[in-house]
Amino acid sequence: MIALPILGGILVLLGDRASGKGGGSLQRWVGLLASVATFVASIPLWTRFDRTTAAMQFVERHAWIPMFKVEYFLGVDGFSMPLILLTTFLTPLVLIASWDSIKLRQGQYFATFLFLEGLMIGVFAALDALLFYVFWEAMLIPMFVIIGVWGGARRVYATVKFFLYTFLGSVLMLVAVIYLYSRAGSYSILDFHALPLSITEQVWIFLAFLVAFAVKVPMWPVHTWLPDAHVEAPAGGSVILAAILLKMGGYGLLRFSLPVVPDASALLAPMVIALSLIAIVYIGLVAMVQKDMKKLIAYSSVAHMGFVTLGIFIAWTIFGRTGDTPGIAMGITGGMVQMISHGFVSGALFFCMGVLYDRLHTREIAAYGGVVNTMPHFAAFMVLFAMANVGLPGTSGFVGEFLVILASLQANFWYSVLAATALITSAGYTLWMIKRVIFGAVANEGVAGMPDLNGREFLVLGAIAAGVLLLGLWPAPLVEVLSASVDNLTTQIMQSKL
Amino acid sequence: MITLTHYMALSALLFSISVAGIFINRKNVILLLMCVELLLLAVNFNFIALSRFMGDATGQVFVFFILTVAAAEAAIGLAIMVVLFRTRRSINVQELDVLKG
Amino acid sequence: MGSNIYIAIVLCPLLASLVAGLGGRLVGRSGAHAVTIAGVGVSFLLSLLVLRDQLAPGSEPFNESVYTWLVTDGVRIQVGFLVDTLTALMMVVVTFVSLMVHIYTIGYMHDDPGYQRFFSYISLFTFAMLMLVMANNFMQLFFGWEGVGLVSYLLIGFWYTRPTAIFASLKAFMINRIGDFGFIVGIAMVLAHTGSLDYQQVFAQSAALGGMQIEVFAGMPWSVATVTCLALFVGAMAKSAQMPLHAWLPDSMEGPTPISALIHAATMVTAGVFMVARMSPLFEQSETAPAVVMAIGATTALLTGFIGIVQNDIKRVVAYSTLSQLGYMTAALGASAYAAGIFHLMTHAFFKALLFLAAGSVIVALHHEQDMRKMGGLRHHMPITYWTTLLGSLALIGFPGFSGFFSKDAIIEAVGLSSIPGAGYAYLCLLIGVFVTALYSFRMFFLVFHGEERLDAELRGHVRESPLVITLPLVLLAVASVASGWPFIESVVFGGYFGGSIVVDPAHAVLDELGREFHGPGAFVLHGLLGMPLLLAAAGVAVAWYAYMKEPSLPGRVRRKASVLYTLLVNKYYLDDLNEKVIVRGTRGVGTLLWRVGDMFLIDGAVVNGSARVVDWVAGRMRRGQTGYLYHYAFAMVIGLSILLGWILFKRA
Amino acid sequence: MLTLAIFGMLAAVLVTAATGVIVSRNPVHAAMWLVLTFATSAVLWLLLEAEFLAIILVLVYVGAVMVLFLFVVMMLDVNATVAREGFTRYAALGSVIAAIVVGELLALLWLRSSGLPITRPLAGMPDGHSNTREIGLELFGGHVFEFELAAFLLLLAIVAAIMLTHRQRPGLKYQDVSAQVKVRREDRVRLVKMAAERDE
Repeated sequence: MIALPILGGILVLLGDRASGKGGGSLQRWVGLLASVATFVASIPLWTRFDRTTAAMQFVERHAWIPMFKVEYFLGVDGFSMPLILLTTFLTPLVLIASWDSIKLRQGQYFATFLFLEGLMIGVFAALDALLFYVFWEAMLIPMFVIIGVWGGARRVYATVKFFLYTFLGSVLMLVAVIYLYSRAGSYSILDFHALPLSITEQVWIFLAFLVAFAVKVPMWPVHTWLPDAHVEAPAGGSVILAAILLKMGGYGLLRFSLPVVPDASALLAPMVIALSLIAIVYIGLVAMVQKDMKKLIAYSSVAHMGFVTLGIFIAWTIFGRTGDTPGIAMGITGGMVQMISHGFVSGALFFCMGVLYDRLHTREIAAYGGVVNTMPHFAAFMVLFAMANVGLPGTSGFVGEFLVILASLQANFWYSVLAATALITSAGYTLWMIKRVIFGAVANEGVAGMPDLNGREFLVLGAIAAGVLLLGLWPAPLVEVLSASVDNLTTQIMQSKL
Repeated sequence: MITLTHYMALSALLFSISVAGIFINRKNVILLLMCVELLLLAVNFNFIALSRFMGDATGQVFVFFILTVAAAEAAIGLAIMVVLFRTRRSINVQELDVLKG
Repeated sequence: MGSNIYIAIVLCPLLASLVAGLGGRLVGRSGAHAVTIAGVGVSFLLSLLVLRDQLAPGSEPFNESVYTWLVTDGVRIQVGFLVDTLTALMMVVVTFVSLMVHIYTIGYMHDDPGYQRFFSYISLFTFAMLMLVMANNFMQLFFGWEGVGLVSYLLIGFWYTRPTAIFASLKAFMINRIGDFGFIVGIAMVLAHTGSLDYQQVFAQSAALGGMQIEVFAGMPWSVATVTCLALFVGAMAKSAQMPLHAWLPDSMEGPTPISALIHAATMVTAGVFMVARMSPLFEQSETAPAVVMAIGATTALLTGFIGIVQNDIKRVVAYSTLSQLGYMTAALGASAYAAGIFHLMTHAFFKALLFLAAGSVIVALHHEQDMRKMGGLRHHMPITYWTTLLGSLALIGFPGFSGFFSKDAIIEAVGLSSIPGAGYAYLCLLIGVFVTALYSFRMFFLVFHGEERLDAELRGHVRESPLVITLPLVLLAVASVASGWPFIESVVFGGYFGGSIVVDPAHAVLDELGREFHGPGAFVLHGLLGMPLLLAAAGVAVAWYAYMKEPSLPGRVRRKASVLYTLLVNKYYLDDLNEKVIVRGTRGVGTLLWRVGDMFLIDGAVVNGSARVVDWVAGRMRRGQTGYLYHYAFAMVIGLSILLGWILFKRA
Repeated sequence: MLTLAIFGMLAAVLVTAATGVIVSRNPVHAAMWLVLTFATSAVLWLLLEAEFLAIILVLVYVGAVMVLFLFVVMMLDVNATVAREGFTRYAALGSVIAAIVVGELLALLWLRSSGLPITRPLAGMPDGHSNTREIGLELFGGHVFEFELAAFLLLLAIVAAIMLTHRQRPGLKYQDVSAQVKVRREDRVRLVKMAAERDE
């Protein structure tokens, strides 16, 4: 399944060579076909997933570099499976959305996305730490290319910032992984989970991982690459960036930090919680004053991802306060659901930005106004996604926030209060943008001439809208998939490794 | 009698001369290449002397390979120089500063 | 009766809404109103059926889940329905008013291009409101809570090209969000201390909550019940527009009038009142919370009434009157007179919807003129509207025998009897409120329907009574406004109609006390005739008549005399300015500060780009060393070599 | 003693020749000095009983590489006076550094070798010993893969050298093989559909 999009990508790239400049259409179809095939191939992961066990499923294990016991070791559990599905679901949509809006080197663009998809699936499925690292780093390259080649005016600045930020983190992660290898004698993540470590070791490893994952999440104060990267990236790139790349940080925390170094996590949880709350409140305020739509949504992403880290790390405060585990699983579940939902919602919002940008070629909020008059269908979708971003019940955005807020009160009254301010701030920045972009009288000639959604865009937004509503109205299936892994993680993290 | 030390001292002398040659020659790439040949010669001296000292022919095999590589290096180095001369009408080392940071 | 009927009640409006909203040209304009009216109509009939069932002797509250929303951490959150007498009453009120508004809308929105969208929205609203009242758990309550907020947002901003409308919609949503913020914290408190979100399980443990303590601020243990209830009440304050979170409601009049009637008078704004009543088992556990509730309710009732006196926009007068009446309800809740509060909610729903629709009728007739100074003398042109408005106003001011009289008097009496802290203050506020209510109600009435015609020239002679689709709901609502008091007060307020759905601590049971003196509605009317409230109401009407009919120059003189007071009232106690200039601008200022200083200067400037600059500087220095000359490199190598050799030598030595 | 004398003499020649390489003004002279260096080295290697390598050195270096050098030097026509400019400026510093390096190397040699039997005279090989045979066995025994690699490297060097220096002169006619292979029928034959012409 990892191979499928990559092979497709190679095929598209070959097609690019063969057909020269003219023949973009065939490549696009090949690319789309490859991504759809990947999605179809990933569906059995959901249907044949055993919801009762936390063990890894669909395991695939081959020796890779025997000398260092590096293995090609793949498998999924309740955490990774939904994220893989999210990836395979969104990639075809990104390709469809980029059908016409990318003019330059279409074949290569499609190929890059397919590579990226394969690598992202690899990150989520890898159970060998070195393999994880390889996918993790390799993924930077297509993203770098996407922003750097098809990006906006300041793309070089943005790509370099993006690359350096993420690289800084991942280098530390590599150090931690190698250290763990030297202790455990293998790169298998499952072996890491069982490895006893002293508290000093744990703290260092935790910090190394934290830097890597916090950059990706991104947590305050290492978030500033995100707005720049988003602003400069093409619409499709922003979608993937927001919808999936950010999830890797959260996923990494769940996969590495918590189970591998539970005691250090416990020790440093207050710090992470503080950073999460700062992200929620501070970034919420910052988002309110943005003039650039993409920047606004990027900041809102940071604030929303704050819920993920908050939901995960309140576990120890709860445990410390009550000596018991009420709300821990709820917090982690909330964090996971929030990640999936944010994938849909922010992805959709970036799609919307892409739709607007295709028509008017600016991202300034001030350049729009009264879009609803000329694009009623689009406006309906946009309002829907904005509401999901605000966290309105019935949309997916609500579920995660709701669970995290509920769980965080188990930890501390004020955590909950601060987290709940997001209800106000998110409504503030999102609706303020909606008010100025969508509503009002037609602001200028440009807006007056904007055509409504075409069938292609309608399909993409409709598909995501369906996902958003389904997840909001009936999150039980998703939660069910998560539950075994969450319970397992809860017991894992409550066992001291000292 | 001649001992290993003799040869190694000779080699050291040769080596230093070639090193000095490399940085006192600022005008001519050909001379630099010649100095490199000298350097390799000094190394070869050590190899052969030690090979005799240890009574192991592997050292001489190495010299053989070094000669091979040196020959290849000379060929390509000269070729590069010819190209260089064609494009810049000069092989003056002082004018070759495109590596400058 | 299975749960199917409840599902049907909820889903009919939803389906109708989807058909009308998404059907587009397939459905058409008439299709849209037909299908939505049918949907709401079915809901209304089924709700009546449910009410009958609940009234049947020996009937049990229905409590069943439809499906499991999610299960996590042992907490099972479900979507389901709890239907008891309280719910059934609310269902009937909601669906009835909604049905009336649907019919009315056919006439009111006749020429609007967003006709179908409008029907879709109001049906969607009905769905959300029903979800809210029928919920059997906090999650679903919150769902409905935010759902009605969303529709309210969409409907206030319905005329999206008007800057004022979209501003008002944003404001409404934001203030409601502040409420939701408190609400969700309250829900989290509930979950944290009872381990469940299901009403039944939570209420079963409510007694324990009163005993638990939580240190919100270190060293100050508060009762869990108090904190929870106050948090929940913040939600109710926003939704039911209590001071200081009331500012959105007058602005919401930017929406079409049917919406003002349905959402911003009859149903949605009463959700807060309903919620507090629903949560009565929790509120009864707290000492502080009811006092706060009562004080805020009474203050709102009085202060917003004052503002109503100086408004010139017909809809705004009604809006402020709504605020004031909501204050009455809230005060009743605070006095533990939940039944009276709900009763007033019901009667108010009828007569306030009536007043709004009547105002709408006037507005339509005058081609969307809303300024009362440009009305007058409409009595002759619009008889049906005139009479229904009169009935509605009488009900509003509590004229004996009308519905408003029973509910409002019950509240005033109950507050008067209450012994919790602040009850005296509240009683005083409410009494003055009666006078104020009468004053602004009849000021509006006289200005609009009596006196000389101050219409714009081109309108003169074109004013005529509205069509049947508008007048029919007026008449039906008028009947309800007049008649919904007398037959029901006994059972609803005093007769234990609510049974188990409302819990009152015996120490606060003012209604029981009141009930002991209650000898039938006739006696209640007689008692009312002698009471203080009626005198005050009569005084209010008299002042209004004198000032606006007899001596029209009087208001101007008063205005000049008390100019400070007048300015204060016209500017709504400067609360809007506080919101906009201080809170909103302050928040944005903080945001800008954090962005510019925090993100751009400190993080990006100092840390990110700063480290880049350091690297750049070092690299710049280093670059000098890279001359590009081969011999320099060779020289460096040799130097390095000699140093290395020297080091090895030194080490040996 | 005789060998030592011969060694001393040869060493002196070697050092002189090497110095000659680096100080001569004329590149041709430098190349000639280099030939002398190589030849002397070959003799020294013979003294070390490394006959095969000594012969190879003469054949390959003196015979081939140095000729190449001379070709290039003559081909490029470098201005000799310019090429020597500034020589004296660096000569002093260069000699000092070189002297330091030599001193250090010798000192190191001296210090490090204490206790090792390196001052022992090198043992002569037994009669009938064939250095060539020994190297051959070593080369084709354990190092055959490396040998192949070296062969490939040489091939690569040849190709690379040709690629680098080969240039296409305008006006020269040559075959473009790839163009010949790529050609398709459509490029050469044009099929024209036309009505049959009637014989008048």
